[in-house]
Amino acid sequence: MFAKSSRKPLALLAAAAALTLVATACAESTRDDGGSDASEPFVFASAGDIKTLDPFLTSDGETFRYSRQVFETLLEHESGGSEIVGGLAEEWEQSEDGTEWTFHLREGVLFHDGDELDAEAVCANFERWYNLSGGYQSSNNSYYWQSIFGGFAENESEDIPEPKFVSCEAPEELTAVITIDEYSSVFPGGFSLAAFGIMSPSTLEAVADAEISGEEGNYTLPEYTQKAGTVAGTGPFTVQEWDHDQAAVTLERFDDYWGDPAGFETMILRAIPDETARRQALEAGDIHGYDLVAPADVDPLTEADFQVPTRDVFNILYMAYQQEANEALADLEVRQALAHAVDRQRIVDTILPEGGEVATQFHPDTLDGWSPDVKTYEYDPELAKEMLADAGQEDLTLEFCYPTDVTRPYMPAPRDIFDVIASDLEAVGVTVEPVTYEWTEYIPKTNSGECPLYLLGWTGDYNDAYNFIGTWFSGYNSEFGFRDEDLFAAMEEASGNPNDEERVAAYQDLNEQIMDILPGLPISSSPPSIAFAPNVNPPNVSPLTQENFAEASWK
Amino acid sequence: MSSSTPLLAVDELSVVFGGHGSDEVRAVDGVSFTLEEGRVTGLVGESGCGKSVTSLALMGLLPDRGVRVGGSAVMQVPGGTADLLKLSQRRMRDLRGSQMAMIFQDPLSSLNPVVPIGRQVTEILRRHRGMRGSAAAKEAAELLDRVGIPDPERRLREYPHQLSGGMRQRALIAMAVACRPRVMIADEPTTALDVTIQAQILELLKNLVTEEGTALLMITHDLGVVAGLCDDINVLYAGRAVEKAPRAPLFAQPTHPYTVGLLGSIPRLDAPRGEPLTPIRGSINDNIAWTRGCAFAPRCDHYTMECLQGPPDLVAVGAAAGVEGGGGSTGAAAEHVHRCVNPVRGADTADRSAPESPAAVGEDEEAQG
Amino acid sequence: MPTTPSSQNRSESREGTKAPEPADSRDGHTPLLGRRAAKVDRLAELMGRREEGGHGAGVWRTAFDRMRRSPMAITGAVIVAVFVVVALFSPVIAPYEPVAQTWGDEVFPNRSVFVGPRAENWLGLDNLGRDQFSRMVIGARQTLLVGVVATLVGFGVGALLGGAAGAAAVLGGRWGRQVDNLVMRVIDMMLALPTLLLAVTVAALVGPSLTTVMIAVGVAQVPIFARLLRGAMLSQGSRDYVLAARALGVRKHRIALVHILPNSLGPVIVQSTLTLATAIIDAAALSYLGLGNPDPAFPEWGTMLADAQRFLSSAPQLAVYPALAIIVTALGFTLLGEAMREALDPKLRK
Amino acid sequence: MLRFIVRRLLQLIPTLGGLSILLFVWLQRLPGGPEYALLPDDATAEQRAELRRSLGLDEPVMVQYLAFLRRIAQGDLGTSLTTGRAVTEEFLTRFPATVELSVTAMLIAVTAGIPLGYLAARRRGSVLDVAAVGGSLLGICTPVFFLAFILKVVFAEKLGILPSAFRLSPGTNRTDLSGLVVLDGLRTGEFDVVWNALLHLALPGVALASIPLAVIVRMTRASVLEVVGEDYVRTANAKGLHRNTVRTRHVMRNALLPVVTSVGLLTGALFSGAVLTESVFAFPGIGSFIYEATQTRDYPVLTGFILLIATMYVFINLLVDISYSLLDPRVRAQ
Repeated sequence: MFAKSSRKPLALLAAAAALTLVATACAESTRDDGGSDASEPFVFASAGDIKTLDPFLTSDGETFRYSRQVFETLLEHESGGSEIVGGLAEEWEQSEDGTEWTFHLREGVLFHDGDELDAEAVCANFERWYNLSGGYQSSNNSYYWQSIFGGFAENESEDIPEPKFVSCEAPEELTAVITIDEYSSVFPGGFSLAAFGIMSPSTLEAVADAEISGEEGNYTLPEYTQKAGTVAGTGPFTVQEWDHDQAAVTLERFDDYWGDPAGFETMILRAIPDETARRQALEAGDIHGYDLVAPADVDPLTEADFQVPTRDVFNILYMAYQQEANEALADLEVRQALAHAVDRQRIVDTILPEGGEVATQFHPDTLDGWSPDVKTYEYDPELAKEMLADAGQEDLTLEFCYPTDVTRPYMPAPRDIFDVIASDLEAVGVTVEPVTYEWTEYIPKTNSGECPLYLLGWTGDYNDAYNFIGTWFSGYNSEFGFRDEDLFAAMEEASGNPNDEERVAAYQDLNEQIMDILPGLPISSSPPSIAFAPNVNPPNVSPLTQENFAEASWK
Repeated sequence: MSSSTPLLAVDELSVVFGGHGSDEVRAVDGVSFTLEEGRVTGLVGESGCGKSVTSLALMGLLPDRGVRVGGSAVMQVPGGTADLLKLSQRRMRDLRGSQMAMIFQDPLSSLNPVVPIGRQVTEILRRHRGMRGSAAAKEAAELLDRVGIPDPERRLREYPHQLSGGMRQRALIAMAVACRPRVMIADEPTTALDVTIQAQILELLKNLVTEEGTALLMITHDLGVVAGLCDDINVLYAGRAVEKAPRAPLFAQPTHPYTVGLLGSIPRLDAPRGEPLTPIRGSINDNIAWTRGCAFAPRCDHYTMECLQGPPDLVAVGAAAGVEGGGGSTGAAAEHVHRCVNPVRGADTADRSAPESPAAVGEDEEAQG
Repeated sequence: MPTTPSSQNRSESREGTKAPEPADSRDGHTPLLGRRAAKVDRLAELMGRREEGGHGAGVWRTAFDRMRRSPMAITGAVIVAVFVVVALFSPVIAPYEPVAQTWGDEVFPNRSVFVGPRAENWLGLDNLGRDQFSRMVIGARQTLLVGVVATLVGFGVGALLGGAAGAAAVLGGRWGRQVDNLVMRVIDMMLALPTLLLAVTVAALVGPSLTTVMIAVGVAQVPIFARLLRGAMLSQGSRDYVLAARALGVRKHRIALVHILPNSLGPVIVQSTLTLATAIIDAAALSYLGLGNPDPAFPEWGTMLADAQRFLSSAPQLAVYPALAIIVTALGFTLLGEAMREALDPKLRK
Repeated sequence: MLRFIVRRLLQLIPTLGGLSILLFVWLQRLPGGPEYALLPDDATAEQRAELRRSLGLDEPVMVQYLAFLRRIAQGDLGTSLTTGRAVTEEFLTRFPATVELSVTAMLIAVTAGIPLGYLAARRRGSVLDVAAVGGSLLGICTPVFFLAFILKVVFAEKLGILPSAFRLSPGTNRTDLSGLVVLDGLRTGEFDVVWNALLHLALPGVALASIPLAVIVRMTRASVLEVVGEDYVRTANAKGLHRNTVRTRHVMRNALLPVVTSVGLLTGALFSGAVLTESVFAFPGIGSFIYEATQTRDYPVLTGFILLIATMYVFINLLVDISYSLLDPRVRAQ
């Protein structure tokens, strides 16, 4: 009876189910296998969605990747290199004392909204930044301004540094003069930072009244930063749409661009947070390129005909010793012992991408100021044990922080690196207590000096030694927790010296000093990889991770 | 039993559960009886004796797997006769509801809780009589009216949980009689009902039998129901008929100790005050395989070693114990048969057995322990 | 007479009964008392085999008997037993230290060079040159710990809530019903939060650690246990024996503790077994979301799986071992739990 | 019927109220209080005090709670720490994607699960039954993210027949009406968009369906087995009804009742699963956003989304209850 019945209605149901499955699961026959159609959008996956359409408000690398295609800065880095070259300014000069910077602007540069670029427009941007108030003055919303130009016309909080920016004048139509209060080696590099992308006068007018509302830590950014249509720059691409829902930014070729037109009609930047998912999306043909390729994926991708150009090395990974967080670390012998304990060569050999090398100092060897004569610390566990015993720290216990679920250009697989170091330290008798934080929490925790040992690194913003060692050792820094007034003074002096040769020599000397006092252990410099589909002519890859996608095109 | 051919002749019906050797259970073991037009045949016994399985086997409602059905059940159907046990499923579906119908014990669980009563009545009309729409609805209302449900139109729209117990059983009966079946099986139709309702339902069944000439197989453990309704009675124990007879001789002269015991379990008004009931001890589970002897022996006060020598045969009452030959006879010759080597003898049945029991109990320590 | 099944049987058994016949015939000459005894013996002999089936045995006993025959239960029990034994004796079983990067110079994850199974490393090496087999074995212990503690948290808190609500509802009169109502609203609320989401939020806010995982997963199970125990107690509470106990004047809390509670624990115990499986899977999910145990010294299957997914194309075994271990273990607990449920369920017992 | 709905709605009030209290307490009990969660670690004591004042944390608890309720009622759940946009806005932009994914998963689970469970019950002990039961046990025991990962490796990475990420191929032009890509495409006649969206839904849909599918198969099977043994099915057979009538009207009609309830409860599992599935497939829904929020500890997003999801879950179950009562007259009568 029941068990032997015919199956008509059921068969129907089953058929419906099967149809649904087929409809959803069957192969896409029309799937593109190439991109020969020039109008096909080029899709690039980044690790996160952009934060704002106005790059001034952020310090986020993903946002800068977008903004470099849309906005241009006065100065730029050469394609594929780290030398500073003209951007919107064809030529530039500095005054003797280094406080007056004159920029001779390019002729015939148009903004996306039709405005023309002139010195007034440039100064309007600087004046706007200088005069910002309210929520804009939070370091969250003007990080780079504050680190390069100091504070604002009217600082609203004591925490904000004094302004270094004095004025911007336009003596001629295409000549802009920017005055700062004293020379610093952050210039001219600072003018190349993506945060200082020049927007059109019409844009500035439209956003003049836009305010950042909300409280510290809970800001609501104004609409122009969230919805395409208001902001206009001079770059090779215009921003067409920011689809929050899909975490995608659509860029269109700007046909009136002053330079060579972009190779793609449309370019889409899309967020895929997981590095494995990015690789799979590239392999599945959903995207045509992505950044931060895991070292382990480089070979398989290359074998499968994907292009994985390697960038030049311009970064440093280090293990910091926070001397206030653990007394033992204030003892130089302990710091040195730990340095001898870590097999950095193994990290370079097995975890970092090919082309990486052990770092001898807090400074990549590709940058002027690197010294061949710094004190080196060879891997020698026996020596490390002896030194620890000498220092009376045979039973040393150290908290060791590392970030989870993040890949940085200088640090692929933080956990693996941590594991190797931790096991090396354990081998010389140090007890390691692992502590993890999510990336966004890791930065404040390590910055405020809560971690005795931690992994961190730095990718250069521009070509000057100060951008590396000056970042850490120009004064007391809670990241390292030590005071060495001689070192700090020497650093300031070097940075303020407008003479290039003298300055480089001073930096070399500083690097040697730093490695003597050993505030941390430089681990490696390694080239971060970027991947592209076989049918793409990739752009020149930049050691500063500042690729100009206008150079890329379909094969 | 004068009529020529019976409407349904069941011969040596056996049902075995389990199949794969391990725990084979013989639920029904060689049961034979006949159903005739306008007569009520009773199957009596405790729960678990195989009554319900017999009815389900006849209806073809036993599960397919793990069940073996043997014997035959030849029924008069339009255009000849058919063995119900050998018909195809499809053919049985055609017969069920139209030629034979069944009424179940628990009217609440036997009605689909989420389908209105009306739908449950009209679906059978539609299936067997091809009636639809308003015609079916009208007929359904008439059926409900006929089984004594007031305000049938309203009831048709209601769900089973909105009806009282008696009403539900009436609705089930309405469904059973919807196509005027020739054979009707009622499986404990009154057990779940109040006493007053019981009587009404029995009355209703009785009327249907007399009016329609339906043959009714009444399955019950209630001897009161049997006495009031049945013409022929089969007493079943552990899957076999232990005694069968027309109503009068059975009640007057029960011979099998089990029948005697059943009768003795009923309180009687005419019994002397203070006299104890004489229940059968133990339960239906305390039995042995028929193949080893009389299954009732463990509970029987009269058993002897002879009872354990092997299966007793069904013999006519009065035949000497152990004499072969009466087995399986269903004809008119043996109106009163039993399956016992040590039958209870004598005329005044129930009263007689009474004094015997205490003695037996006294002797046998296990009886009440 | 046709050879129906019954007639066949009959002849068979006749032969079978021949053996004891001499005894019977000798009894024929013994006095009355002896004869009766013999009758009883014979009867007992005939009925003997059914006694083992045992009608007197308790629910648990019958359930156990049923489970002994269920292939589902046996498979589950074997898996669980192996898992527990491995977990308990893991330091003895593991041939190497799970954190020792002894073969660190043989594995190059940056060049997709991995080492598969070989004589000294049965399951090969992981991406840092550690013995994968040892890590799996030690991982069993961590996984068991997470499962058991999370289940205990869920069981403990849930049983307390549910038990209180159930006892109050059954015995507490109007006040009791109000207490019950209040507790049940709280439980409803917790039920409205999807379990993993609840766990994710707890873990995200408290920070990743093994304790976090155990608490988060456990908390997510609280409402399930609470509802279950309350339901069971309510159904027990309406049983006749409770009425009888009350009629006899047994104190209320005594009824709840001595009668209702023990009889209500069946489904809760079954649920604990099933929860162990859920806890292991949920813990793996939390690890995948980066909220798991950050300490590499204590390898845990979920963390291992989440961590190894990035090598899936070049070294799939690194992900497959922990994944299989999780699936098989969860399956073991689920099978055992389901078998227990079936064995204890009176509806399915027919 | 109306009274039933009203009564159920009234019953929601304490649940939702309690939920809001729970979240409120949560907010209060956060390690160090909300000012620590909302401020960077190096914030000064004055900044903290200022924030406490501006958040009204120096007011009595009841006042704070009422203010909290008022803000919720106005749809203000705070601002995301990472994107700077309102939490409700974030939720609404991502919600349609998750709806689409969940509905797909549920459709797969129901259309495949019910027939499978039914067939397994009908052929109890057969190869099909063993496979269905075993498969569903396996489905329950396989971590969703691992299954999703395997599906992606096989179908997207190795075979390359299905997309591995996103909701639509990048650069697909479509008319946006409601955010529901498939529905919009059907309404505007952009069938290529519909097809594209379906392809993108395939893998995450199947992965997300695994657990509901397994549960539905098992429930249907158990339920059918139970109902088949019910007296009213025997009655229906005794009436000589056609098999299909018995099967649909008498067996399935009753057997599906518990399955309907489970569908409501399973939406909870769907939301949990979405966090894992969406993050594996870079599917831009609320799940992947919650995942990112756990990474960035985006506290307002986490609490706000939890509140919204819980509310929705409560309402979905209300709908299920109502439909259940339509299907089962016994419930309606109570």
